[in-house]
Order: sequence, then structure tokens, then C-alpha cells
Amino acid sequence: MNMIQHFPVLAVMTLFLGAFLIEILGRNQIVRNALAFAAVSISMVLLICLIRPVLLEGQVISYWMGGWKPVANYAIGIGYEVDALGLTFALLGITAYWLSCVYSFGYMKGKQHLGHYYTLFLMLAGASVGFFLTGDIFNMFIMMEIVTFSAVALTASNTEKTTAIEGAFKYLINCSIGSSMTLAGIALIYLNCHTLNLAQLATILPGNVNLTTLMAFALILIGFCVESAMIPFHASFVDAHTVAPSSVSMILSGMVLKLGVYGLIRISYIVFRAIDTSSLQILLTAFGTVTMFIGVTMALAQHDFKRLLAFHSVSQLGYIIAAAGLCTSLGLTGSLYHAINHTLFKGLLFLCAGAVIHATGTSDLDALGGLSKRMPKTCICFLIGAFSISGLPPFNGFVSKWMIYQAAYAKAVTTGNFYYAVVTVTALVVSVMTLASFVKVLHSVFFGQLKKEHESVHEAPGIMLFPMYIMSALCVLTGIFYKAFSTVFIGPAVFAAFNNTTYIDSMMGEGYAELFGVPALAIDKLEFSYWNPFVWFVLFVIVFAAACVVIFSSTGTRGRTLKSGGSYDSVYGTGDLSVDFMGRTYETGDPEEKYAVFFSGEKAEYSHAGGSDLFWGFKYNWHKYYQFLQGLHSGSVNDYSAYAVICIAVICMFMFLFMR
Amino acid sequence: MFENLIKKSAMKSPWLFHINAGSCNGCDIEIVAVTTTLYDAERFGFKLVGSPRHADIVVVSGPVTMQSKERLIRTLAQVPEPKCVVSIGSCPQSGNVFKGSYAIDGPLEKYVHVDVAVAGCAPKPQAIMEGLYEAAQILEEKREMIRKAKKGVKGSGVIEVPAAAGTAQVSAAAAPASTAAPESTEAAPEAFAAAEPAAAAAVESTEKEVASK
Amino acid sequence: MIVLKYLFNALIFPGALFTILAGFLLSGLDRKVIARMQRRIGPPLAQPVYDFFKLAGKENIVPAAANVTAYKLAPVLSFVSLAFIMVFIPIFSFSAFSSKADLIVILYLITIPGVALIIGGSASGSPYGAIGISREMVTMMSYELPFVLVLLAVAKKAGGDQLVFSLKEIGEWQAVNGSMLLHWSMIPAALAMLLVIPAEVGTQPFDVAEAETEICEGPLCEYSGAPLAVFKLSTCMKMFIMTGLFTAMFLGGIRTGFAGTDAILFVLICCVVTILCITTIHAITARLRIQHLFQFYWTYVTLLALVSLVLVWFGL
Amino acid sequence: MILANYIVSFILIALGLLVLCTQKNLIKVVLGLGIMDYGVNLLIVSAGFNEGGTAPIYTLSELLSGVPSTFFVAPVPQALTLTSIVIGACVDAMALAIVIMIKKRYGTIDADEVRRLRG
Repeated sequence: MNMIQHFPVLAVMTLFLGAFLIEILGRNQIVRNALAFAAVSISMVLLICLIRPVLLEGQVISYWMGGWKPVANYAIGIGYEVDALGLTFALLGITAYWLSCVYSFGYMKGKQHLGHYYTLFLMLAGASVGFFLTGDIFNMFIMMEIVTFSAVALTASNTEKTTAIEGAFKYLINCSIGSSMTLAGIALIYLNCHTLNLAQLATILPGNVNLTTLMAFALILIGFCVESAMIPFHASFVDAHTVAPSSVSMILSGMVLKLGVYGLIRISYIVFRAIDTSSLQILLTAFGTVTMFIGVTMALAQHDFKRLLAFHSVSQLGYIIAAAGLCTSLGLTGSLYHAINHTLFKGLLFLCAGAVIHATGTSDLDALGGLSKRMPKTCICFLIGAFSISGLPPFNGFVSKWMIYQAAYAKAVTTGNFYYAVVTVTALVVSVMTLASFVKVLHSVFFGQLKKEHESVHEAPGIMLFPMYIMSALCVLTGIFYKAFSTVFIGPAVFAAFNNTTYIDSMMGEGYAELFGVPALAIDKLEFSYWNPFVWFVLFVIVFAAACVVIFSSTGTRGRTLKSGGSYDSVYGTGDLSVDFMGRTYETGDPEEKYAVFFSGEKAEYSHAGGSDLFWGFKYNWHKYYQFLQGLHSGSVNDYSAYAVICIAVICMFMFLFMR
Repeated sequence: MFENLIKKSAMKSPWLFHINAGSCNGCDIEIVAVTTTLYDAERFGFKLVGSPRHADIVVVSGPVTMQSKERLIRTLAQVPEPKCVVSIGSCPQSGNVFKGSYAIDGPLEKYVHVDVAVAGCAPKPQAIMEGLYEAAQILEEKREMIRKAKKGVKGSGVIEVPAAAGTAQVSAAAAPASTAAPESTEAAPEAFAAAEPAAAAAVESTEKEVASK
Repeated sequence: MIVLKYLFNALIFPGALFTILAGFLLSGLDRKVIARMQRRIGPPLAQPVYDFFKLAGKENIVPAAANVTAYKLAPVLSFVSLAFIMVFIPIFSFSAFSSKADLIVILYLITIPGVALIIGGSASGSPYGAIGISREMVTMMSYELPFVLVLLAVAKKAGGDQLVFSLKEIGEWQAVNGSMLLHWSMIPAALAMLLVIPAEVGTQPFDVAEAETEICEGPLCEYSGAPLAVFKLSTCMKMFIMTGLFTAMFLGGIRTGFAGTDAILFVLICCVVTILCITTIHAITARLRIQHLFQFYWTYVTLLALVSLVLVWFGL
Repeated sequence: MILANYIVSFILIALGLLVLCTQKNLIKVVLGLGIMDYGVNLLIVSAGFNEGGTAPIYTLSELLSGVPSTFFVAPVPQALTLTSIVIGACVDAMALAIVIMIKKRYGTIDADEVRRLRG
């Protein structure tokens, strides 16, 4: 049993050790690849071993660095604490890193000075897994800093894009503001409670609410909101995201945002236990709803493939934070489930974007088109990702969004507060706008007409397709068998978030929680309706196959399906229309015209309407809104910092007015 | 198994696609008049559709001008089999008043086998209705031809087809009650020559009619 | 045994066959009544059936610029997803698949046929298709807001202070307290829903996506033969499903003793609702431009639905 | 608990944010970042201050006898400040390196020109 104790730290250490070894031993690319893959795989295996004790048996593993156990009920050393909530996020993270590592073998093959890519990648992986597993608030801050460092360095290392440097710089400035605020918050916490251990803080802080703890909570909340790209802080994140290499932007949107989400849930549900006050719930849901809406409306107006996906990450994070802010068990379940789904389908979409960029070299929506003929596998993966993110039934996006709507509307109906009805309506409408923007991408990139210079485009190499297949499969599986998935992964995590007695006891020794009288949060019974997607899906497939057979075979006698250049061409049997049965000749064009696209008679030439030409009606109606919003996203560092400062002031004022 | 249902329904819902090969819009207005309340083509299932891919009967009006020739040929090729071509007015048959002008490229017969030719310089809606109804019958015969041809040859591609009916001629003065006897005309050039007197006759008959009204 | 029941429900009674037949009936009725309103005789009642089988007999041309698999699978996806929606809508007392929260499930299942049409249009590679799918998507975005508000208003009215999203429970509530339409606070929501149905089905004033005159039937421009027949069929089925949803939500209280008579009465009421909302609007208005359609739905119809939601919120 | 420390530290943080928001030159922006960091460091150091306490180092006699007699200032915040200073230095180093790269790539370090990623 004692070996299991060390697994959490070992998981983090293997990643950092891997980074260190790559710097020393990594002379040629093969060694670097092997070392990176080995480090990520070992760490993944270690975390998987933790599933049985933590998730299934509900145990909470605590580990003191250097064996410094608490002395006289006072935590001294740095503690690692793995409960269901942390482990779920850690597992999600490590799978995302594993897939991105495999993907980057193919994606990064041609790039120059690749030496430091894997070092930074493993630092990023180690720091984010460490962030999820640590039980010490200052340690969380350090891990967040390492994540920011390596993410900025990886973004800046993208030599192809000249604007990569600018994106990295803005991201660094924005995250530094966030982390300075967090550090100030931690200082105020230490000032008040003289300890940094999360478990012990969870016993001290919920009791006494005075000005310093309130200010500390506000500052740390801001720090994690910056990290999870809430609305005023999202702009620099989107810039960094657009220019990072695709395997990194998959991690940026999949994992780095989840740090902020995990941090928010950890401090508001367990450490400060302030989530059950209605004003914090309104603040978080307001943050989520505004982010949701602005993220998706901005995404509709984008011309760049990855910038559109980045704005979607921001909007999906709005869903997650809004659902987490509801403080009902169904809300948190929906939020965590959507966090996991978001990593899956957003990662899949970014990998497809990477494959497209790898093949065509450009990610501009107006310049692409008709790639599905040359890249069918990527197109299918993209379709699955697009359907999942817009929440169409058999896929996983639908299940989590469905939980979020139910939780939001149940909250609205039970508390009778119309505000939550507005949240539900916005969530539903934003979901259709997500579908709209992915229809735009689908048409501009994959369907539609193929450009001349993209004729020779080749499909993504196998090593890049492999992670895409895994993610597509996961997207579909978590969508259909969602009951099993949520009972194993999400149920324990929600239970761990709501009642922290086991969390405190395992850290500080038995009976500590009763000693200091910390009441657990009221967890309402997790009941949500289920429709059996499995039956629906099986029926769907059976009838789909039957309909295919009927439609495609039945046209035999009544006129064959003719592809261009088909042999059977005309009822008159002579292969072309120019001579009829009576031997009379007609002046007709070449027979291929029959299969050309109908151009009102003109010769069919390349005229692909994609990218910014779509949704004219919508943009025309909202052009004032778009002028104002695109003006706000001015791209200059000062503006983004100014928005951050304004938002910090607003949150602190909100805290003092309502949270007293 | 739906063989007879398809045979019956092919007659009952022929969809029209109108190509204006340089017409003076006189015939175009008449074609639209056919779908108005008084003549109501929709009773027989006729419907004007927007794309040649959906069409059964292609309605062509106007002398095939130089500009519209190439576009006419391309659009006609894009209509799925079995299809019929109905020419409205005398212009597609003989070029009417524009005959001999440098700008037109001869009768419609040069480009496609015209199944029904509704003569008249702006034929009456009743005549157009008669012509369309005639075309629906011919459409049915063509479908039979395809089915028989297809039964004979299993997927070898080249189909031998027995002889089909010639161009049914609907004269302009045809009263709705009278059924126009389908005359069969010989080769295209003669048809061009033969059609001329008919067109001339048609022109006088409409003037007589106008005068008599 | 259960699988047989599911198959029967999905394929025969409330599922595919029933929806197809009712869809043909409604579509034929719609064309006949419009003709009668314009004082002309109009096509026979079974005209949609004739159209469907004539198209099934025609040659099916696949354009060279199209992505063949998506081009062929789009109509099948549209037909199959539509065949399943009716299973979730309770026909007065009888409801096949009804689970607890199927208002949102239906909301999302109804978007699948729209997506299928969009995939078909964009896979056909024609510029008319591109413009058509852009308009189709804007139409979907525009009618979604009022549609959602109506759903929430109905759920709140039937639910009181707990969450009720299941149409079955809404039906039972209506059986007890009288149909939703009789409660005056729900009249604006019913009006809003009546206005949403033609946009979702895509009939005259709101068929901006498939405008024959402007963009040659938009996404359907390149389709011919059997796939086109399936798309036309799915339009008819959508008509029946949307009117069926309206009946289930607003007139759910009617209970005849036997499932058979329930179904017949259900179809009759759907005919009345079709004539009320789809046919009359079709007969008296001309096609809108796309931005006017968006404005219309996001201002007037949303206002109607919002009025009813607010009224219901204050317990009226 | 010296009140002046807190006032000064929050003034420094405010100053740093002000510089971040107003200065157009990117190097000044990075300096603003540094100032904000120093404000936070001051806050952390003064968090652990006890009135009359001396540096937290055991004298030889206390070590031998094992009985701590002198009254210490809390050592933990000082350790935190050390780490925070190190992080501040690294952030500044990386930011300046990126500013050099921006100068090379964009030819200017004026914040208003360096904004190709917008909209």
C-alpha cells in the first residue's frame, strides 16, 4: 500500500525528469521523441494505477514532501493531496498530453531547431499534473507559473508564424498580471491564517470572513479567472492560441484552461467554501454567460481557422464556469463532464486544424475549400468533432450541455430567480451559434470547391491521424455510454468537491474536521433524466443502413446513378447527344457538361463562396455590435491590461458590496 | 415493386424548367399565365422549378440567339433523363420575324430533339397547356423506352433504342377541345423548311383572330 | 421482446411510416388549400406522393465537383433522423419513447435534419448551395431563440416550482388543468410557436434558403432523382413533426379512450394547425429577405414568447 | 504588522498596473511588470513580520541546548519571497528576450504597431 502513496509525486517527477534528461541526452530527434514518449507514458500509467484507490474506493491519498507530518495540528511541509476531483482532471490532462505528444511526432517533423520543444512540452505536462495534485496553495501558484512559462516559450517557438512572438508576449503579460494577483491573495491568506496547506485553510477560512480573507478570495478568484480566459482576460489568450503550433494549441485550449476551472472549483467549493452564497453564484454564472455569448459571436466573424477555434474554447469555458457556478450537484456534474468533453472535441478540432495547416500551409478560411476530396479521414474526424461541440445527440457534447441546461433551468425554477432562465436561454442560443460557426468552417475548408493549388494536397500522415481516431472514438463513446462514464469519473469528483471532511481528515489526521466544526456543503440528490441514447443510436444505425440500401440500390431500373464519365450516357445509346435515333445530328457541347455544376448556363469555373461571405444576414443585423466588439479586440497590450485592471476593480468592489 | 406507381406518377407531376433563348418575353408571360388562376397548370401537377436538375420538361422560348446558344446547350445537357423539350412560340421553330438575322443560330431543332412545338407568336395559354399535356404523354413513352432498353442489356452501358415518335406539332389556333394529330416530320433541314409556312400561317391566323376580336 | 416494441415504435406507428403518411397528407392539404385560397382548383390531394415517386424514378446525377459520399449520405441522414423524432412526441395518451427530459432532446433532434440539408448543400460543390446553406443556417439561428423561449415557458407553466421538461408530464398536467391554449398567459407563446413552425419547415415567406427564383432551390440545386425525393419527403415530415409538437405542447389535454382514435384526432388537429399557420401565412405573404427574417424573429416573435415567459414566471 | 508596508506594496502594485496600461514602449511595459512583482514581494515579506522579532536563525547556544529562546520573525514568507523574486526575474528575462525578438521581427517595439493579431 505504501507504494501507492508515492505515485502522485512520482507521476510529476517522471515528467520533470524527462524534461531534464532530454536537455542532456537529447542529441538527435529519435532519442528526444523516445524520451518524451516514455516520460508521458510512465506518468500516465502511474496515474491510471491511482484510479482504483481514489475513484472507486473513495480514498484520498495524502503525501507530505520530506515526510514533514503536521505538528500539533499545524501543517508545516508541502503536502500532495489526491482526491477524486484532482485525479479526474489529472487523468484528463495526462491523456491530452499523451495524445498531443504522439501528434507532435508527426506535426513537428519538418520544423527546425526542435531541440527545446519536448523539454518545454514535458515541463508544461509536469506542471499541470502537479497543479491538479498539489495540496498546497503556494505550490499551486508555482505550478501555474511554470505552465505559463512553458506555454509562452512554446508559442514563441513557432517559427512559421511571424506573429507568434506578439501572441506569446501578450499572453505572458496577461498571465503575469493574473499570477501577481494570485500571489498577492496568497500573501493575504498567509497573513491571516499563517498556513499554506489547502486542507488546513479549508478549516480556518470558511469560519472567519473578514476584510483580508475577502480581499484574498477576490484576488485569487481573479487569478484563476485570468487563467481560464474569462471575458475581459480572454483576448491575449486567443492571440497566443492562434499562433501556437497546433499540438501546443490543443494543450493550451484543452489543459491550460482547465487549470483555471480546477482552481476556481477548488477554492470556491472547498478552501473558502463561499460557493453557497447566492452572490458568488450570480457572479460566476454572469461571468460564464457573458463569456459564452461574446466568445461565440466573435467566433462567427473570424477568418482564421485556429482563431475561430480559440474563440470557441473561450465560449465553451463560459459554459463550464456558468455550470460550476450554479452550486447544484447536477450543475457541477454538467460542468466537469463538459470540461472533459471540451478537452476531447476541442483537441480533436485542433488536431484537424493542424492536419489542414500541415497539408496546405495556410489556415485562412477564405483561401481553403473542398479539402474533403483529398483529406477524407481528417474530414470525418472534423465532422465528429464539429457535431460533438455543437451538441448533436449521439455525441458527447449533447450530454454535458443537456445536463447544464437542466441544472440551469432547475435552479431558475426552484429559486424563482429569472436571471437563471436568462442563463439557460443564452446557453441554448449560443449552442446554435456554435453549430453555425462550425457549419461555416465545414463549408469553407472541407466541402465546397477545391482550389487549383490544393489539387496535390496529401492526407495527414498516420502518426497524426492516430490520436485523431482515438479522440473521435472517445467523443462518440462518452456520448453514448455517458451513464457509466459519469458514475465512474464524475460522480466521485462531484462528491469530493461538495464534502471536504474526507479531504481534511486524510491530510491533517483523523477527526480534524470535527474538531474544528467544518460543516460539509449541502449536496442535493443528483437526479437527472436520462434518455437511453444507446437504444436510439442502435435504431438509428439499423434504419440508416436500411435506408442506404433502399435508396442506392433502388435506382437501378429507373435510371442509374451516373458519376461523371459514366459509360451510360444517353437514352439514345450513342454515348453522346449529338446523334439521335433517327440519325439526325445535333450540335451539342461535350458530354462532360452534364456533370458540371449548374451555373445558370455559364461555364462552371472555380467560385467557392466560403469564409467571410457566409451568414451575411446575421452579420448585417449586428454590424454595430460587431464594429464595437472588434474595436475592443484592438490587439494592443495596453488595452488588454486596461480591461484586466477594470475587471479586477469590479470584482473587488463586488466582493466587498455583496459578499460581506 | 413500385413500378406501376412510378409509371402513374410520372404522368401526374411533370416539372417545368423554362429557358429563355433570347425571346421577346411575349412567350415568357404566356408561360407564366399558364400557372395563374384561370388556366391553373398546377391542376395537372405542372410546377415551375428553379434548377434544371429538378426538371422533367424543358420549356424553351425565343429564337436561339448567338449569345444564348452555348448556354442553352449546356443547360439542356444538365437535365436528368427522361426529359422532354417543348418549344413555345414560332421563334424556336423558325426564327419567326427574326428569321435570317445575323444574330440568331437557326431553329431549336439543330440543338436538341424537340418533342412538342407549340406554334404561335405568343401562343395562347390553352395551346401551351395542350402542348405540355402532350409532352407529359411523350415523357411516359420515353420512360418506357428506358425501362425496355435497360431490361434488355444488363449494365453493359450502350443501349440500342427503337424508333420514337417525331415532333408533335401543336398549331397555334388549336382550340383546347381539339386534339392535334401528331404529324411526324422528316429530317431537321426539311423540318426547318416545312415549319416556315406553318409559322407564316400561324402569324396570319393570330392576326385574323386579333382582328376578329 | 423490447427490441421488437422499439422497432415497431420506431418504424411503424409513431415513427417512420406514420410520419410519412401524415406528412404527405399535410403537404397535399397545404397545396390544395393554398390553391383554393387563390381561387384555383389546385393539385390533387395526393400530389406529394406523385412528386415523390416521379422523382424516385428519375436519373440521379452526381455532379463532378461534389464530395460523393457526403452528397449521397445527406438525404439519408435527414430522412432517418426525422423518422425518429415523432417517437419522442406523445400522441395525447400514447407516448412511445417518452423519458423525463425530452423537450431538449427534441430541440436537438430537430436540428439534425437542418444540418443534413446543410451538409448536402455544401457537399454538392455548387455556389448556389453555398449561399443556400448560409441562409439556411441564419434561418435556424433566427427561429431558435423564440423556439427555446416557448419551450421554457411551457416547461415552467407545467412544472410550477420543479423542473418538468418531459412532454408526457406536460400532457398529463394539461389533462388535469386543461390544455395550455386555454390558459390566457400562454396565448402569446402559442402565437410565437405558430410563427416558428413555417420557418422551421421552410415554407413560403421563410423559405429564403430554398428560394427557387433567387438561388435555384439553394442547397437542393444539384440534387435530382431519389436523393431529391428524400429531401422533399423530409420537408413534408418536418411539417407533421412541428405541428405535432405544437399539438402535444399546447393541446395535449385531449384524451379519447383508445390509442387509434387518439392518433386520428392528432392528425386532424395537425391538419387544422397546418392550415392555420403554414398555409395562411404562405398564401398572403411574399418571401422575405434574409436579414428581415432574422430581424423579424429576434424582435417580434421573441417579444411574444418573452411576454408569455414573464407572465408564467409570475405564476399567472 | 506595519501598516506602511501594506500601503506601499499596494501602491507599487497599482503603479505597476498603471505602467502596464499606459506606456506604449514594450520595455517599459516589462518594467511595469517588474514593479508590480516587487509590490507583491513586499507584501509577502511584511506578511510574516512579528513585532520585535529578530531574524529567524538559531544561535549556537540555542542549537546545543535545543531550547529556542529568541523571538523570531516568521521564516516561511521569506522563503516564499525568495521564490517569488526568482520567478519575477525569470519573467522579466523572458519578456525582454521576446521584446528583442519583436524588435527583430516587427522592426518596432511600440505597442500600437505590434498588434497584427486583432479583431
